Formats: sequence, C-alpha cells, structure tokens
Amino acid sequence: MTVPAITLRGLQKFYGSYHALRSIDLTVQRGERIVICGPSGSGKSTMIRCINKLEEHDGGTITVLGTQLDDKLASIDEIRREVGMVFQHFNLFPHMSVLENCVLAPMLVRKTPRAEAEALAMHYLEKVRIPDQADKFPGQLSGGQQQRVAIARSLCMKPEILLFDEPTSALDPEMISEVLDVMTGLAGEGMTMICVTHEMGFARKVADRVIFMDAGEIVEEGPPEAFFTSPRTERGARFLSQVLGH
Amino acid sequence: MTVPAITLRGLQKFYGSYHALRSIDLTVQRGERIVICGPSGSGKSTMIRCINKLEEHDGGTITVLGTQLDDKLASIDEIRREVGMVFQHFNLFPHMSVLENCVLAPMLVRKTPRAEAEALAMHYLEKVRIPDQADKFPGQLSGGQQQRVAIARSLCMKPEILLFDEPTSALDPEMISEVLDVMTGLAGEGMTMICVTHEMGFARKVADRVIFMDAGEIVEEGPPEAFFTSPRTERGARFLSQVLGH
Amino acid sequence: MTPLSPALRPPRPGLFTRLRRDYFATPLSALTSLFCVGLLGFLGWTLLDWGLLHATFDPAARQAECRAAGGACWSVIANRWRLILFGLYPYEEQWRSALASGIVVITMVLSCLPRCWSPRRIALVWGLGFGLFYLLMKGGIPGLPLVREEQWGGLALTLFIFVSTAIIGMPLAIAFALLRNSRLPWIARSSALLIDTIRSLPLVSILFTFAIVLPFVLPDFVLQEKLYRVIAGSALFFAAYQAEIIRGGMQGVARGQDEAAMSLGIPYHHRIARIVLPQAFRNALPATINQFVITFMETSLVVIVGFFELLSSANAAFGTSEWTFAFVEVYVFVAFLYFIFVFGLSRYGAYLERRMATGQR
Amino acid sequence: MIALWQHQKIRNALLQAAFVGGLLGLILTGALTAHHTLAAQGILSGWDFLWKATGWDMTFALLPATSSDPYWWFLLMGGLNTLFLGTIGLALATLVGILVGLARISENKAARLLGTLYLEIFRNIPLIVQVFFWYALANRLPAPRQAIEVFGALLSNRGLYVPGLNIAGWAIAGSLALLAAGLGLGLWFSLARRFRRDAPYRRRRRAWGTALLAVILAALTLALGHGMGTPWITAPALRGLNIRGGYRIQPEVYTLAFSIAIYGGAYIGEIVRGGFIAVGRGQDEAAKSLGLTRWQSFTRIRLPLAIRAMLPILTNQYVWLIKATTLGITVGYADFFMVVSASITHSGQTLELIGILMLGFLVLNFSLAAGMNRINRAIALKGHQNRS
Amino acid sequence: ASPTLEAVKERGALNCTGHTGSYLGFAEVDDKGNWKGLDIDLCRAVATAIFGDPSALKIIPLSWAQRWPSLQSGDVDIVIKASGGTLSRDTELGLQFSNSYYLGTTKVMAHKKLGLTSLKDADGGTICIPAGASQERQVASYAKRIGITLETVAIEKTEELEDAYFSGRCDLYAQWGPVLAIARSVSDHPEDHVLLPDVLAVEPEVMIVRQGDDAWLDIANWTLSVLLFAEQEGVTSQNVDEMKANPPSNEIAKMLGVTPGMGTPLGLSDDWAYNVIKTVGNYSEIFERNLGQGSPYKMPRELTALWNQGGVLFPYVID
Ligand SMILES: Nc1ncnc2c1ncn2[C@@H]1O[C@H](COP(=O)(O)OP(=O)(O)OP(=O)(O)O)[C@@H](O)[C@H]1O
Ligand SMILES: Nc1ncnc2c1ncn2[C@@H]1O[C@H](COP(=O)(O)OP(=O)(O)OP(=O)(O)O)[C@@H](O)[C@H]1O
Ligand SMILES: [Mg+2]
Ligand SMILES: [Mg+2]
Repeated sequence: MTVPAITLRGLQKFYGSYHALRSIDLTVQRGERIVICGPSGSGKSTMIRCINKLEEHDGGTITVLGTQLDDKLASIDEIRREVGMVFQHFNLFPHMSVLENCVLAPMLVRKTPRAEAEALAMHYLEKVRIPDQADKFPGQLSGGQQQRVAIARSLCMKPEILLFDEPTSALDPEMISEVLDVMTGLAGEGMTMICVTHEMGFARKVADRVIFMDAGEIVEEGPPEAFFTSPRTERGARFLSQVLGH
Repeated sequence: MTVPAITLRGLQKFYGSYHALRSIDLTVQRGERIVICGPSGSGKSTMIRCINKLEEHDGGTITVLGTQLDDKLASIDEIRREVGMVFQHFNLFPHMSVLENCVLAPMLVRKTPRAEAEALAMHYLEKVRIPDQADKFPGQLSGGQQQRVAIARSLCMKPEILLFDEPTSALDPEMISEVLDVMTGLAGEGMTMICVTHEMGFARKVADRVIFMDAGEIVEEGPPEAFFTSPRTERGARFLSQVLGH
Repeated sequence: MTPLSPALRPPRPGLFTRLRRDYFATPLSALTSLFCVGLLGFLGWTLLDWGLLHATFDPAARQAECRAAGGACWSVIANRWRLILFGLYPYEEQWRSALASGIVVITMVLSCLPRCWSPRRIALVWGLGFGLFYLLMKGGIPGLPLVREEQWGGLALTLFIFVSTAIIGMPLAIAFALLRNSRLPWIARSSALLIDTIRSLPLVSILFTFAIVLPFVLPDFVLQEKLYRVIAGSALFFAAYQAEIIRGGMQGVARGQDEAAMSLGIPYHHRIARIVLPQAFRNALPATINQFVITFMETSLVVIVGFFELLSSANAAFGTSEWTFAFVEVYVFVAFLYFIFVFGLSRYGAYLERRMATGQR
Repeated sequence: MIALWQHQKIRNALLQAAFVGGLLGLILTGALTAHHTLAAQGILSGWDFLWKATGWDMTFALLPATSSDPYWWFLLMGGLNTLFLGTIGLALATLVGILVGLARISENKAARLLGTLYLEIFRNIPLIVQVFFWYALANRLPAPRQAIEVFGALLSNRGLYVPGLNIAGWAIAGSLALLAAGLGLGLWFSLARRFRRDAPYRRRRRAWGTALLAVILAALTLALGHGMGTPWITAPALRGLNIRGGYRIQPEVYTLAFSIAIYGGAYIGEIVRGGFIAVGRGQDEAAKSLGLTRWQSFTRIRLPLAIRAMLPILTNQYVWLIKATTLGITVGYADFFMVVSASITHSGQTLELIGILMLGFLVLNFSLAAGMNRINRAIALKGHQNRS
Repeated sequence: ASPTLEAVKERGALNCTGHTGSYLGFAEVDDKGNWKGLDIDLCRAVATAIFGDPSALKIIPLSWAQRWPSLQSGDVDIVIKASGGTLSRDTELGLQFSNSYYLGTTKVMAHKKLGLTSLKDADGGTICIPAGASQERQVASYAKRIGITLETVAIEKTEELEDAYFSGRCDLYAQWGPVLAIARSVSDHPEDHVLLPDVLAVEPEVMIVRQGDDAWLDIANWTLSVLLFAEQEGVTSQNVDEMKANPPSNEIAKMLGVTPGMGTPLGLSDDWAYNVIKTVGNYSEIFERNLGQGSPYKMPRELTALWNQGGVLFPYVID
C-alpha cells in the first residue's frame, strides 16, 4: 500500500471573503484512524466535507485513493462511493425504512441485486446491533439507533474510508455510548477513519493521531496521549481545559 | 421563612392515556438548589412544566410560594411572575433585540418605566457577561450567548424561583461552560433553583439535593455526593454508569 | 412505554363538564358559542326551508307551479340534468360520457390509494384510465361512433380538462422547479422570470392567448384542436404555480438529505427522484391539494373561450324560454357538484396529512 | 469533444446558452409568425386605435370616462378600477381571513366548527358561482323607497348609500394622498435601513411625528374643501325615485368586493392559521412563563411572529387574488379585463389588447410582489433562525 | 375557387358559430343537447348548401369577445351570431358582410310602474345593457343626442343582465329588439314592463366572413337569397319535391336544379338549393319555427318580412 488514502496539499477554502481553511497539509495512510478536534468554527467540518467534495475547494489539491479531485465530473461520483460519511444529524432518508435506506445506494450505484443488497444490509445492521429494527422508519428510532443506521448505511457501500462529522453531538448522553461502541468496533477492523469529535475518551482509546485545528489551520497534531497530557501549543492547552473542565 | 417555595403532593399527569407523572411528592425550601436527572422520557420536563402550569396537572396539588395552583386564571399569572423558566432551546423572541427581550415583561407585567427596566436589564446582562450584545438580535448570537440572554430575561422579572430545563443540552461543548458558570454564580446568590441537567460536574458543585426520576416517579433523592458515589437503587446505578461511562 | 393498567386511566369528564369547558369557559367564549350556534341554525333552517320543505320536485311542474310553492324549483334539474352533466354530447351516446366520467373518478380514487403509489402502478392506472376515457369519449371505432372534441361537454369535459391539466402540468412543474433551483445562474434566472411571468397573468388571458392568439402565432402544422391548446395553456399555468409549491417543498428538505445521498455516490437524477422529490412532495402536500382544488374550480373559466364545460352547460340549461327563471336552482346544483369533488379532494388532503404525520416522527 | 463536455465549466456555459437561446428563439419565432399571418390577412395592426374615441360609456370609473374619450384613457381607468377593487378586496379578504384563521385556532369549539364550515363552503365553490349568487342576491334587495337602514347607511338594490362628507372631491383626494404619503414616510422612517442605527425612541418619534403632521395637513385640506355654512356630513335620504346624498357604492362594486373578500378570506384564513402554527409553542410558553397575559403574548409575540411567517405566502395569495378581479365582467364591473374585453369587440385589435392586458397585470403583480418582498425583508428576523 | 370552400370541403364540415350558454330564439340548446334557433338554422342552411347534408356542421360555441379573432384565425368559417355590419368591422377588422338576414332595432324596455312614456323621461335612470355589444355604443350616442344622462350597468351574459333588470337593479333595459321582446314574453309578469317607442338604432344582422374570399361570401349571400326566393315563390320543405317534379316557373326550375347552372359557378352541386329547402325550409319556415308563431315567443315579422309584405328583405334575381 504505497498510495496514501488521503493527501491534502495547501488546501484553501473561502466562504465569500471568509477564509475558512488556510493552506491545510495532511496525509492519511490506509488503515489510519484520525480524530480531529478544535473549537467551533475552526474549519473541521469544512475540511472533511472538502474530502468528498460536498464543498468545492478554492486552492491546493486533494488526492483521494490516488485520484486527484478536480473539475472532471466522472471522477467525483467514483470517489464518493469509496468515501463514506456519517453526519451529526444522521440524515437518514425519513421516507424509507431502515432496510431501504441501506440497500438504496448499493442497488442504484453498484447495481447489486436486491437480494444480495439486503443480505449485506442485514449483515451490517447486525454489526451495529439493530437487525431487529430493519423494517422501522427512521422517525420511529431513537437518536442513537438512527446514528447506528447511518453508519450501517455507509458501510453497505463498502467504502475504503469513513468520515465522521461529530457523530455523537446530537445524541442524548445515554445514547452516545452505544454509538461510540460501534465506532470503536469498526476501528478495530482496520477501516481508514477520520472522525471529528470531542469525545476525548474515544480519541484516547482509538485514535492513531489527533489533529487540533483552530481558525482554519492545523495547529497541532500528534498521538493522543501526547496531545491530551501535554499539548505543545498554548491554544491547544486552553481548548483542552475548557472541554475537559466540566 | 416557614412557607416552602414549592410543594408537590401526589402530582399526577396524563398525556391522553399515557401516565407521565405517577404521584410525585416533593418539597423545595426557599434558597434550595435542586438538580433533577434521569433517563429521557422519565417525566423531568413534565414535572417542572407543571410547576408554572405550562402543563395542566390531572391530580394532586401544587403549591408555589404558599399559593395553591388551581383553575383560577388570576392566580396563575401572579405565580408565573415569581417563577422564572429557562428552556432548552432558549425561546428568545426573535423579532426583538436582546434589550427588548429583557425589558418586555417588566414593562408589561410589572409596569416598570422603560428607563428603569432598561437599567435593570443592563444590570443582569452584565451579570451574565454580555452587556455589549444588548442591541443585537437573538439570531445574531451564538447558542451560549442566547442561553445567557434567556437567563437574564428571566432574572429581569426578579423571580423567587428559577426553573431550568436542560439549559445546556442544545449547546456546543465550549458554550456549555459559559452558561454553567453563570448558573453557578446565581446559585451562589441564594436563588431558589430547580435544574434539569445531566452535567454532573455542575450538580456536584452546586446542588443541595439531586433527584433521580424514572418512568414518571422519583426513584431516588439525596445529596449529590451520596448519589454519585453510591446510588441506592439499581436503576440509578445503571444510569450513572452510562452517563459517566465515556 | 410502560403498559398502563386500565385502573390508572384519568377520569373522563362528564358531558356537561366537557360542554362547559369547550364552549362556555369564559363569558366571551360563551357569547361566541351562542352567536355561532345561532348563525348556523339560522342558515341551516333557511336552506332547509327553501331547498326541501317548500321545494317542487315534480318534473312536470313549470314556472307557475314552482312559484306557487315558494321554494326551490328542482323540476329544472329533473328536466335538464342531462344537458348539465353531458353538455352537447350526442343524446344517444351520453351513456359513454357517463361511463367515461365514472372511469376518471375511479382512476382518481385509485391513484389516491397509497398502495398504488409506485411510479409504475400510477403510470398503469393513469394510462389505462385515460386511454379508456379517451376511447369512450371520442369513439371512432366500430360500435362507438366518432364524437369530436367540440361536442364534449358538461362534467366529463370538466373532468377531462382538470385531469389532463394535472397530468401534463405535474411533470412540467417538476421540471420548472428543478430548473429554477439549478446551480447554473442563467438557467435559474430565466426560468424564474418565466414562472413569475406566467404566475402573475390571469388565467383567462392565458386561455384566451392559447385558444385564440396562438393560431396567429404558430405555424399551422403545430396547431391542434382548440381543446388541446386550451389544456396546454391551463397546464402551463398550473405548472407555474405548482413549480413554486414544489420548490417550497424542496427548500423544506434538509440540505443534509441531498448531501447524505451525494456522499453515498448516488447520481443526480436518482437523488432527485428518490430522495429530494418524495420528501418535497410530503412537505408540499397541503399546498398541492389546495392547488388541485383551485385548478378544478378554475376549469370553469374555459367558458370564456367557448367550451361547454359544467358551468356553461348550466347556463345553457336555464337558457330556454321555459327555464330562464330557475337559474338559481341550476347554480346551486352545479355548485353542489363542484363542492362534492372539491370537498372530496380537500378531505383526502387532510387524511394524507394525518397519515404522514404519523409515519414520521 | 467528450473531454470538453466532461469539463464542468464549459458544459455549464453551453447548457445555459442553449436554454436561454431556446427561450428567446421561441418568443422571436412566435412574434415573426404573428406578424406574417396578420400582414397576409390584411388586418390592420398597430396602436393607432388607442387614440380613437371609444363611443361607449364606462359603467364605473373613478374619474370621468365618457364615449368621447379615447381607448387609452378607458384602459387606464380600467386599470385604476382593478387597482381600486383589488385594494378593497384584498383588505377585506385579509380582515375576513384573520377572523377565520383565528376562529380555526380558537380554543372555543363552536368557533372552530364555524371556521371550518366557512372554509369548506367558501373555498370549495368556484368564485364565479359565488359572484353570480351574491349579485343575484344584491339585485333582490328592496327598491330605494323601501331601502333597509343600518347605522345611517341605506341598502337598496341601487347600491349601498353611506353618509358622506360634504367636501369637494379634490380636497378628499388631496387629503387621502397626504395621509398615504404620511403613512409611507412613517413606514420608511421606521423600517428603512439607513435609519436603523438611530436609537429606537428617536426612530419612533420621527415616525409618529410625520404621521401626525400628515393628519394635520389632511384635516386642513378637508377644511379648505368644505363649503362654508353647510353641514359636514350628509346623510343619504330618499328624494324622488332615488336616494340622494352621501356616498353610493354600486351593487356591482360591493358584490365583487364582497365575493373576493369572502372567497379570499377562506384561503387567507388558512394562511393565517399556518402562520400561527409556525410560531411554535416555545415562544408562547416563554411569554407565559414571564407572566405575560394571553392578550399580551398574542399581540407582542405570537402575532408579530405569525405575520413574519405568513408574509411570503400571503404575497402569493395576493397576486392570485388580484387576478380574481377579472371576474368583474360577470357582473359588469368595468375592471381592466372587462375594458380590454369590450375594447376587443369594439375595436377588434385582439392581439394588441391581449398584449396590453398581460402587460398591465405583469406590472401590477410584479410591483405588488416587489412591495411585499420589500416589507418582508424589512421585518425579516435578523440572523440565523435555526431553532424553533 | 374559394379557398375557404376548399378548406371546408376538405374538412368535411362547416365550422359555424354557436353561443356560450344560449341566446334565446337565435341559439338555444334543447333537452337533448341539440342546437336550435334562427342563427343555427342559417348555419345549417349553409352547411346543407355545401354538403347536401345538414349534419356536416360543427357548431363552435363562442363568447362575444371571441367571434372576430376566431373568424380571423380560421377557427370558424362564418360568423352568424346576431352581429351587425359596422364600418370598423368592415374596414379595420378585415371582415366582409352578406346581405342582411334580420333587421333588428335596438329598443328600450322599462318597468311600467315608473310611468315612462319615452326615453327622454328617464333622465338620471339606470339602464342595463349587454357588455361588449353594439348596444353599448348605441345607447351612449342616443342618450347624448336627446340630452339625457343614464347610468349604465353592462353585463356580458344575457341571463345575468336580464336578471339584473327584472330584479329592479335597472330602470331600463336596452337590447336588440327581438331579445328584448323575448325577455319580456318569458318574464314572470310581462304586463309589468313596457317597450318604449324610441328606436335607438337599426341594426341589420348579417353573416360575416373574412375579407378577400368573395366566392365564399357569394355562397352565403346566395343561400340567403334562395331562402327568401323560396318564401316569395311559396316553395316550402313540404312542396319542394312537387315543385321539383313540375317547376311552375323557369326561375324555380333553375333554383331547384332542374335546369343546370345553379351550382357549378358557385362551386356547389346543382341541386344545392333543393337540398337546403328540403332540409331546412324557406326563410318563413325558419323564422316561424324559431321566433314566430311556432315558438314560445310569437314574434311578428315586422321589418324582417319580405318586401311585398311590408318588410325590407328581398331575394336577388335568379336568371
Ligand atoms: N456555507 C457557509 N457560508 C459561509 N460561511 C460558512 C459556511 N459554512 C461554514 N462557514 C464558516 O466557516 C467556518 C468554519 O466552519 P466549520 O463548519 O468548518 O466549523 P467547525 O469547525 O466544523 O465548527 P463546529 O464545531 O461548530 O461544527 C465557520 O466560521 C463558519 O461560520
Ligand atoms: N404533549 C405530549 N403528548 C404526549 N406525550 C407526551 C407529551 N409530552 C411528553 N410526553 C411523553 O411524556 C413522557 C415524559 O416526557 P418528558 O418530556 O417529561 O421527559 P423528560 O424526562 O423531560 O425527557 P428528556 O430528557 O428527553 O427531555 C415521555 O414519554 C413523552 O413521550
Ligand atoms: Mg462542524
Ligand atoms: Mg425534557
């Protein structure tokens, strides 16, 4: 595996005149598990949304699995198939049952026959421990269950890379642990993961590397233990004290 | 002060045929600070909403500051003036500036002259540390700031009792601490407070008593240290392990 | 959650208490109640008295008898109902028109059943229903003599115009909505201008243009029967309005939905068809039903370009020396016919709203 | 080529050019064909007819319009009539709509029932039928001699006679214009962005000051127009065959305004209801828990918020209701459409007149929408509204 | 060599004007949805002249406002819709008229209880007039001439208009004579209304075609002429077969196609006139059936009688 999963070089992003990402450089190897943290508005979401081109970037290059993302239309859908994303607000399709949510993309995109897609979906629903909810609609599930379905839905596309954008911050305290458990399980299987989260316990347990962002820049990066116990920058230290403070 | 701030006796509440509160008994003394916790759906919100009659109760009695709440319309408006409430979603009036939000009720209800009401409002805005935002509109503030305005707005009515319904659960991690700081400050001034929250750090620091609810009943109550270190009931222990687990 | 033993049910208040609580809670409320009940009673009684108690039902009765009775003269309906319902359709063939109307109604009812809501089934139901309707009405095959479009009339014509407006207008509306939402600024802007222009014109002027001005504008080979031109105009008008409704519905679909679909690699047309539109339609349902109601009623405007739809058939029905006096009865009858359809539609809309409310959250 | 097609920017440019070009082409082809066809048939085409005398009288006009006036004047008056009826109709419809909407969300079940009945009846019967009905009813009112008297107003089959001011027409027009100007200025002062930065009390003072000034000026104008020594108000009274004195509102005008109010009220009622539902319980609960009374909470919190939620849909509804005035022709109210329609039969200039009709409504509705959008923007909630 | 005739023949039917709703006596719909009336019978006569078959006729219902554009655009081939000939219609709209088939005067009806003797007494009164018809102009100019002012109520639909008058909304009702007479005769109390003596205008009702197709206008004119000639000569739908067997005169022989020459120059068959009379009847039959003694309206012929009976109608010479 010589090709890294993701390479960002001098990534720039503007919202109007607001400079949201200021020359980001990052390389993620296959199988690596990365946790991104940082204060609100620091550009964490923007960065991972650029990786599967939910946002257009304005400068620099993004290379995913060896393919550079540019204006050519064809390549982007191919990339998106290989990059799964789990959102803060789950974004399940409310008009489809859980099973349909899971089989939709494989059937439409990968042309998997329905029976096969359903078998696959059940496999992943079991993995996230809710096979019994397959016929319910998202609106009938608790937040934690919904987020687990969202993870299963991404997995059904068998992506190489999974991106998480604050997957637990919309959940009730009791449900957070359900979802973190599932994520920890996935991490154990060697999936390439980038996860924006403030769950420091999870970061400590799972991450290979923690990246701390502020004001559109990567301020600090390193192994979790090092970051949590002795942050090198003053900004990082201040942030940690507030998040862990209460 | 012989009259307790709040007395609930055999409080019953039904939603249709769903029994949301099953005979709640509770006495809160003046100046007491109470934290209520419990799993989602256990009736915490319902209970405190009954106290200022945002919900009608179906059985038992509620006595606030010596007045029993019944069907008489006059008494309820009087009670509500003395009982402030801070909501999870702030519920600021979006079409009024922060200052107008704060002066509205004193001017309309207490007939305070505008100048006086504005002075008072500025006083409380300073207390929650956002006097500089007075002319902005709620939509232009961050969540933490909005919640602090909501607290200031309640304080402007100089209530005897303040009710908080999960005031921090709609906030980003960094903003939670801002709001908790303000609340801790209030607690230090001897205000009677009932607060639904899962912020255990706050409960430990501030609460005189912690009440644990489940399935419409008060399962456990006691001083915070006792509850957090050695809950008496099995349900309480399970809940604590999940909330504190990660 | 926890099952509830029946003993714990809250006590149900008695009838008297409920009446008091619902109608006489405060003096103002009591006054409102009394006023409302009084008004309803008065209106109800007047209507009953005129329409039933003092009415004449005898088909043989004419002006003198009816006037003597003092109430409504339903004899006019008894004599002229076929004209009202079928317009100028040949008398011997009117069973076809009746059957065709029945088929349209059945088609509408079928397509309102949630179990028919897959694209294929809807297409099948509509294709079959519409084909049958057309075959019956137009004829021109052995056994069914040809009846040309300008002879169609009455309820069947109203239904035909309404249904074809909806069938043509709906896809057009979706196209308009998507165009207006396009990322490409010029396409978005020019279609916005087009939609807004159509929306701010009165329907009559559009019908007039399509029926009468178009023959000057279009080369002959594009011109079809006037009926089809009028339907095209009415569909365009419908589409402009419905496009805005759909667009509103699309704005109500969280952006995250589209993003989630994108990040699964689902291509544009599938995202629109499978994710965005179904939810947009749910959001836009009340407004859509409203639009259908309005469209149904506005079919009456085609009278301006000379069609014998329900309302102008009604005009013809009292437009004869015997019946000129009885036009109120005819209008009431026609209003009642409109009412049945439209009321059905709006109740159905309410049902759908409830159904979806339970399906979600 | 395929590579070019795949390149996003180039593809976008091509697509847009094709779309806009196609639309323009369609319009151009139509215009050319029409020109060709008309020329071939020898139909006189052009705008000369606008300056010819019409030869008929307008049934209702705000300013004098007689048979010797030219077409353009009639068309203008027709437009004015539409505007006039539109204003009255929309204002009344809004009033009815608010009542119906409030009835539908009222806690009183009888009121809710009445509101629902009203909605289902008046929304579900075509407007044209309703206009027919009300007009027939208006014509069956008693003759002037037996006119019904309500609060000094007389109602007969010749119209509704209301007490009028004994003041010259120019003075009334002038004072109305002054009032309108005052209102406009006042609104501008309180809403316009450039005054935003001023302190609220100063803004308010300026707005009220302007309004007061306008009222005073208007009153002065009225006094000027008043004939010395005559009573200020004339009550309608029966003289001879007819009723004299006061103002007369013709049956055509009030039936049409009434029908639009009744019919539009049903639709607006639903919008009002939607607006109040959209406010969400949170704001109301917050108001309650601050001790505001129900009335205070309604006027200060729910109503202002509901209006903001309603306004965009209301614009749509207004644009649609304005077009309902075209039904004037069914009862002989000389609205824009009826004038155009009569002009078509008398002058035969179909294409030109249809063009004028469309242009008129485009201008009317686009400016209505623009005005409403302006208000909407001015009162829009500031900042992000991501919470209920 | 008429392009319109060719188009009609190719289509297989004549497109003629009907009414939206009805126009009593001129275009009505019976219980079975069939059109009848004077205008309709004239349409039928023209259709029969061309095809020999009265059913080769499409009645296209049109509102008043629609009739000229529909004719100009070719939606209808001929307008027979109680419409008069006017200068501007002729010169500006590019239309052409046939001879008059009906002479209507515009008259005014009033409520008897007002005690009016002529329109001059009605100064300041309210008058109902049909909107968008020539009466609008006639009333305006007549009122100007006799120096009175009237308040007008103009409504497009005749039923609505008449309801407005009878219910007392208007004091007066100005309308084209026959419609006025019919309206009075079918009202609840005909004796409560008087026809004022004023004649506001005489309007010759004509059939109208597009300008520039003279041969097509000829067909309309000759159809009318034949109907009148048949009345003048006593040829009816009953006796036309006898007449054809033994034509009493050369003219009748030619008309009925016994001697050739009647059809070909017009582009029609030689027996077209026979077909018309056989199926539709002569002018008198048509009139009596729709407006006269055979109808509920019992109208007298008045000006619309033949020249030799005190009227102004006449046929051209068939030679
Ligand atoms: N669509 C947009 N238009 C304008 N500015 C935007 C937009 N999206 C994000 N921003 C701005 O870009 C900055 C970075 O946003 P981003 O969402 O990446 O932050 P974040 O680190 O994910 O914060 P959070 O923890 O709140 O999710 C913020 O200041 C935000 O206001
Ligand atoms: N308006 C309502 N109608 C019907 N059921 C309701 C209503 N409001 C609350 N409930 C039900 O009553 C129960 C108690 O609700 P409550 O909001 O008091 O819970 P909670 O303890 O505040 O939970 P959370 O932590 O999620 O806010 C829940 O099961 C809820 O579903
Ligand atoms: Mg983010
Ligand atoms: Mg709660």
